[in-house]
Amino acid sequence: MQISADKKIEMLQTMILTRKFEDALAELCKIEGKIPGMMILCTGQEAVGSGACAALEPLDVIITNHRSHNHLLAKGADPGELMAEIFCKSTGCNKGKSGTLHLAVPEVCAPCTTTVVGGSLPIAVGQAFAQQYRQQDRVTVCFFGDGAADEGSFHESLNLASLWQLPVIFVCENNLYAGAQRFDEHARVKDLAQRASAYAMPGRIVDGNDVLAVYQATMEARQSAVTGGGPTLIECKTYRCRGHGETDQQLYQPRDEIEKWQKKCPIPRLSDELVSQGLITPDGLKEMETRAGDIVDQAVRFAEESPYPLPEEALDDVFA
Amino acid sequence: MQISADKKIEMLQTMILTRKFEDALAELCKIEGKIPGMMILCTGQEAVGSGACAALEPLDVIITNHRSHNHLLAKGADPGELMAEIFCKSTGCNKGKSGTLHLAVPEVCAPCTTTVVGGSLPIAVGQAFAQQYRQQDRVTVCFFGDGAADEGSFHESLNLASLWQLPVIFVCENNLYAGAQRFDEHARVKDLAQRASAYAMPGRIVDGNDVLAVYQATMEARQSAVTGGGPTLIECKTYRCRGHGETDQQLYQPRDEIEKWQKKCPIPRLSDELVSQGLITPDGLKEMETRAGDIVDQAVRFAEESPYPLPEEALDDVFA
Amino acid sequence: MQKLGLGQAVNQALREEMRRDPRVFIAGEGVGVGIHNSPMLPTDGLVEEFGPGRVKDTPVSEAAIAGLAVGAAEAGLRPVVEIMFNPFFTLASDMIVNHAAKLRYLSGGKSSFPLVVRMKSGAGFGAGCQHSHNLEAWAAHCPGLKVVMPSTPADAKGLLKSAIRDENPVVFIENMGLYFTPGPVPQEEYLTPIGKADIKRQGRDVTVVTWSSMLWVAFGAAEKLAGQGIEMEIVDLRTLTPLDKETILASVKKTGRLVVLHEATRTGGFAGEIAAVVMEDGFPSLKAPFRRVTGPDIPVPASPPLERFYIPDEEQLIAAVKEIVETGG
Amino acid sequence: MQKLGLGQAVNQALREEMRRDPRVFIAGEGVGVGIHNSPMLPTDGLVEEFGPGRVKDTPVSEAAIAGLAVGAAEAGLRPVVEIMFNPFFTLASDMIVNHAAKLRYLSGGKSSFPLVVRMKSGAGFGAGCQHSHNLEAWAAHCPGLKVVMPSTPADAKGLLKSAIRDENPVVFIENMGLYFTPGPVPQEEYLTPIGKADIKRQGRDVTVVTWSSMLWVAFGAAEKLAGQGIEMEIVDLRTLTPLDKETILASVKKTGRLVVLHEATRTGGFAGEIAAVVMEDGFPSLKAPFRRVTGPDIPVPASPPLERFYIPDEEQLIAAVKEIVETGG
Ligand SMILES: Cc1ncc(C[n+]2csc(CCOP(=O)(O)OP(=O)(O)O)c2C)c(N)n1
Ligand SMILES: Cc1ncc(C[n+]2csc(CCOP(=O)(O)OP(=O)(O)O)c2C)c(N)n1
Ligand SMILES: [Mg+2]
Ligand SMILES: [Mg+2]
Repeated sequence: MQISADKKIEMLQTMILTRKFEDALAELCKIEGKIPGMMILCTGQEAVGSGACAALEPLDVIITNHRSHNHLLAKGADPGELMAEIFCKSTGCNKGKSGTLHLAVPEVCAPCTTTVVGGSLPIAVGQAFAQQYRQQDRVTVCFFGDGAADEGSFHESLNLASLWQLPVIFVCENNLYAGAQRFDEHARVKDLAQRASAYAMPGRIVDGNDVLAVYQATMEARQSAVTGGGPTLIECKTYRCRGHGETDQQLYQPRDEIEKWQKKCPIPRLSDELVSQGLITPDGLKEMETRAGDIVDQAVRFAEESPYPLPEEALDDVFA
Repeated sequence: MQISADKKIEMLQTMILTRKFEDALAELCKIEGKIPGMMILCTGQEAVGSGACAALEPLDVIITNHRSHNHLLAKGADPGELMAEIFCKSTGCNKGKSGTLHLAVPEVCAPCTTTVVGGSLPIAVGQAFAQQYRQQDRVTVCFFGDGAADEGSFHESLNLASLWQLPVIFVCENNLYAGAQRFDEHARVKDLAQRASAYAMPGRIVDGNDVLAVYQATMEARQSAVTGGGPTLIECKTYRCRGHGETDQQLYQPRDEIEKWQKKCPIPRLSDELVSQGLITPDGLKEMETRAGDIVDQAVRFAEESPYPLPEEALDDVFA
Repeated sequence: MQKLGLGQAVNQALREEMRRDPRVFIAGEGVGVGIHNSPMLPTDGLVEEFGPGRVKDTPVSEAAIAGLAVGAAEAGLRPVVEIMFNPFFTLASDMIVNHAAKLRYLSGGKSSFPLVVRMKSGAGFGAGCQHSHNLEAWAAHCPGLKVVMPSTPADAKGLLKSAIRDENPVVFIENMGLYFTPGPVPQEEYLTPIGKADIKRQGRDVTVVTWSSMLWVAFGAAEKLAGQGIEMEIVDLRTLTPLDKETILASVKKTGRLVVLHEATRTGGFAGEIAAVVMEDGFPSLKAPFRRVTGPDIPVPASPPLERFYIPDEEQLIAAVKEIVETGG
Repeated sequence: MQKLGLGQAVNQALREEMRRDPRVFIAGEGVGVGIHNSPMLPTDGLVEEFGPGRVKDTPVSEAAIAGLAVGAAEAGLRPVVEIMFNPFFTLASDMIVNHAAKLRYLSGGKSSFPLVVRMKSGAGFGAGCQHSHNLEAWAAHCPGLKVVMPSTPADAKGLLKSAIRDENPVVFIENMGLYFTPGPVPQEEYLTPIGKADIKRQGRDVTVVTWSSMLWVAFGAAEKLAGQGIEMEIVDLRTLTPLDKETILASVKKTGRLVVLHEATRTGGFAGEIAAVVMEDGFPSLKAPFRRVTGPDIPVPASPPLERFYIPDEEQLIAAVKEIVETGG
C-alpha cells in the first residue's frame, strides 16, 4: 500500500504534538497542586494512536483507556479543551468532572474513555453493533493495554464481536508492562495476537513503534470490517518508556531495557525517514515542532487561565 | 496406555449408575410437587465425568456445575444423600439448602458446585493453587460446559492457571448446546480446545462419548499436572440428548441430530466392547444393571422417606 | 380489559416500543430462541415478529451483554438487554455501575446512555440462592441509575415503555412469580411515569411501603386486618430511584405509622432508605416505632419449607402492623 | 507507643499473621512488586520477607483473584486478596457474593471460606468516580459476608488480624486517606473483635454514628460543637456487618438524637440501616428527627472544588447536629 506524503506528515505531526503535550504535562504535574490525580503518559508509544487514528474516517469511533492522550489528540480532540480538563477546569471538555483519566470527546467520536482496565472493549462492541445495525460504513477502534487482555471483558468482547462479525478493531498496545508486571509475568502466551485464534478472528502483530505499519494494519482491518469481514485484533508491540504514572519510579524496569527502547522512538524514526526521502526539510521539521510547541503552550495557557468549576456544579450532569 | 479391566468395569458401572439415577429423576420430576426446582440431566454425556473421575485419586478435587450428577457419582458421592438433597430433604448432603443445583460433597473432595455459568473455573484455580502451595501430589478437575467457555471467568482462570502452572485440568463438556444456543451460534471457533493456545496451555480434543478416551486424556493431563507441567484444557465433544432441563421441549434441536447422537450412547459403546472382549459376560452386565437399579431404588426410597428440614433450619449455616 | 400476566405485559410493551421506534433492539441469553416456550414469558414471539437482527441471542457473557447496551446506547440506539437472573447482575455490574451510570457524568453531560437492563428476580422456585437473590438495593445505591420494580401487569407495561423512552439507564426488575397471574392491562398506548409511587390501597391506620410481588402479600394482609378494624394504606413504590418521597411522607403524615415490606434480605435492604427518609422529614408525624418485614439475613434456600420461611408472608406483616398499631401512641 | 499510618498498621497485621500461620498468603495486583514504593503502603516489603510463593502478584483479573481466594480458602488456606479499588468490587462481586458468601450455606455448613478481601476506598485523590466509589453498602447487604471498615491504625491492625483468623469471608475496606496520618498502634499482639462498635468520644447531646475516615470529620466537628456547649457522642462502627446494634441503641438512648455520617452516596447508603434499626428498637428514645450527612447522589467528580463538594465535611455535620439539637424536643 502506498501511503501519501500528506498522510505521513499528518502522522508525524500528531506524534510530535502528543509528545510536546505530554512533555509539558510531565513538568507541570511536578508542581504541587497544579494537576489533580494521577498523570499517565504514553511517551514512546505515540505511533499506536497516531497510526491507527490516521487510518480512520471522521465518523469512525474510538473508545480508549487510562492512557488516552495520544488517541484523543490523534482523533482530533481540541488540545486546549483536553488540557483544561486535565487541569480539571470548567472549560475542560468534560467541565472538570472527568479529569485526566476519563476524557470524553464525543465531538470527534471519542465518546467514552474508561479507566476500568478492560472496560473499553465491551463498550466498543456496543458501538460497533450500532454501526452494523444502522448499516453505516463505519468502524470502531478499541484501544487497550496488554494488561487489559487478561480481563474477562477481553474474552467476552472478542467472542461476541467475532460471532456477530462486528466492525470493530481491537488495538492492543502491548507496552510490555501492566503496572509493575512485565508482560511475561502476567501472560504465558508469546504474542497476544495469538488470542484472536480463540475466536476465529484474524490476529496481527505489528511493530508498534512504526507508525506506518500501525497505519497500514489499521487500514486493512478497517477495509475488512466495512466489507463484512468482521473484527481484527492488532497487537502493537511497543514499550512504556516512562513509569506507569509519573509517581512511578520504574524500579522494576531494567535501565538498559528502557534505553534500548528509547532508541527506537517512533518520532525520529519517521522524521528521519521523511527527511531522507525529501518529503520534509529539516527546517520544515523544526517548524512543525515549533508549531506543536505553540499549540501546547496555548493549551496550557488556556488551562491555566480558566476557572475551576463552581462547587455546586458537581450536582449537574448525573441524569439527562 | 493399557487400561485395566477393573478400571473399565468401574467406569461402566459409574455410567450405568448415573443413567439409572437420572432416568429415575426424569420420571420423578414429572410428579407435581415431588422435586423442587429445575431438573438438569446429562443423559448421553455420562462418559465425561465417569472417565475423568476414574483417572483421579481420592484426594484429588473436582469442582462442578449445574449438570453435576454424573460428576459427583463418579467421584464417589453417596447416591442416597444426593437423591435426598435433590428431593430437598433434611438427610440430603446439604440439608436441603442446595437442592439439585448446588450439590456439595466435601467428603469426596467435591466441595463446591456452582450454577453460575463459568463459576467453577476460578474456584478450581483456587483449589489447585492450594494444592501447589502445599506441594501435594494432587490435582483439581474443573467441569464446565461449552457455554461457560464464553464467560470472562474462563479467560481469567485459564490465564492464571497457565501463568502459575497450577495442577488443574479444565474439562469442557461441549454438548453442542448452551441453553437453546447451538455451539456455532455462540462461538465462531471450531474447537474450544483451540482456546488453550491463548494461554500457551495444551488443549486436547477428545471424543466425549468414549469413556476410555476421556480417561486416558485425563490420566495424561493429571500426570503432567503433578509433575509440574501445568494445566490442560480437555474439550470433550459430546451431545445433550435431553433438553437443557426437563421442562425444555428441545424444539430447537433437530430430531435427526438427537437420534444420531443417541446411537453414539457411551454406555452400550463400552459394554459392547467389554462383552466382545470377554471382560464381562452378558449376565454380568445384567447383574451390574440390576445392582445399579437397586442402588437407585434404595436412594429414592431414602429420599422419599426422609423428612423435610424444619423451617427455622433456614437460619443455620450462614456463618461458621 | 385484556388480562395479562406481568411477563405478557412486558412483552406487549417491548412489542409496542419496537414497532414505534426502530432504534429499539433487545439482546440477552435466550431472548430469541429459548429453552422455555410459553406465551407468559416476556420475550415470547419477538424474534418471529422482529427478526434476529433486532432480537439478539447472545452467548453466556453478561459483561458483554451490558457493554453492548452501553456502547449501543451512546451511539444512539435504544438497547433493552436482559440479564437472566438478578444474582448475575454481579457479572454485569461493572458495565452497569461503573459505565452506564457514570459515563454521562464523566463526559460532563455530553454523552447519554438510554438503555434498559431487564432482570428476573424472586424466590419461590426452589432454584436456590444463586438464582434467587434480590439485589435492587445495589442498583438503588448508584447515582445515575433509575430502578423500577413493577408489581402489576398494567404498571409493568407503562413503566417499561417509559423506561425505554428515558434518556438514562434504567434497571427494570421483574418478579418471576408475577408472570403467571393475569391482571387487567389497558390495550392502548400509555406511559406510567418513572419516579411516582402509587397508593394501591387507602387506609388511615398504618402505611405499608412495598414494591414488586410483595404488594400482593400486603393486599392479603390488608384484607384480614380490615376485618379487625385496622385500615392499611399501601404505597406501591414502583420506582426505587428516583424515590417518590412526597407520596411516602404524605401517607405517613396521615397514618403516623410505617412498615416497609420487601422480599430482599433485611440488613442493608432498601427499607432502610425509606426509614431514613421518614425519620428525616416525617419525624413529627410518627406515632409508633418502625417495622420491617423482609427476607431474613440468609441466602435463599432451595428446600420448600426453608424457602417459604424465607419469603415474607401475610402473617409476618399482620404481626408487625398489629405490634405498632397496638403499642403506638 | 509506635506511630503508624493505617497502611502500615495493615502491613504489620499481615506480617504478624503470615509469620504466625503458614496458611496465610496474599495475592492481588501489585501486592509484591508495585508501581509505588512507600513504607506507608499496606503490602510494602512483604514479598521481601515472605517471598513470591506467599505474596502473589496477579494479572489484572479481579474475578480470578476473588475465585483464587474462594477455592484456596475452602481447601484450607487463609487467603488475603486485594481488589485494588472499591469500584472494582463489581468485577469480583460474583465470586464474593454468589460464591464466598453462599457456598458454605449451600453446602449445609460443611465447607467454609475463611478469606479476606482487602480494598482501598475513598475520594480525595482527584482520580474520579471509577477509582473512588464507596460500595460498602453492597457488601453489607449480603448475608454470609462480614464487612469491616477501620478508622484508626490501631483498629485496623487488630481488626485485620481478627479478619484473617475468622472462619468466614470478610470484606475489609481501607480508606486511602488514612494511610498517611500516623497514629498510635500497640506493638504487641492483639485482636480487635469484629462486630463491636467503639465509642470514640462520649457525649450527652447527640449520637453520631460513623466509620472509616469520616471519624476524623466527626472529631473535628465535635470539638467545635463542644465550644458551643453541644457534646457529641461518636460511635465508630468499625464493623458494618455483623452490626453492633446494642452500642448504637444504648448511645441513642442516652442522647435521644441520631446523625449518621458516611462518605458513600446518600440514597441506599448504610445510614439507612442505622436509621431503621434505631427507629425499630430505639424509637421511644428519639427526641428529634434523624439526619444523614453523606456524599450527595453523584459520582465522585475529579476537579478539586467538585470533589471537595462531594466529601462530607465538618460544617455539614455541625449544621445537621445543630438543626436537630435546636429543633428537637
Ligand atoms: C479493573 C481494574 N483493575 C485494576 C486497575 C488498576 N490499573 C490501572 S492501569 C493498570 C495496568 C494496566 O496495564 P495495561 O492494560 O497493560 O495498560 P498500560 O498501563 O500498560 O497502558 C492497572 C492494574 C484498574 N484501573 N482497573
Ligand atoms: C452466569 C449465568 N448466566 C446464565 C445462566 C443461565 N444458564 C444456566 S445453564 C446455561 C447454559 C450453560 O451452557 P453450558 O455451559 O454449555 O452447559 P450445559 O448446560 O450445556 O451443560 C445458562 C445460560 C447461569 N446459570 N449463570
Ligand atoms: Mg501495558
Ligand atoms: Mg453445553
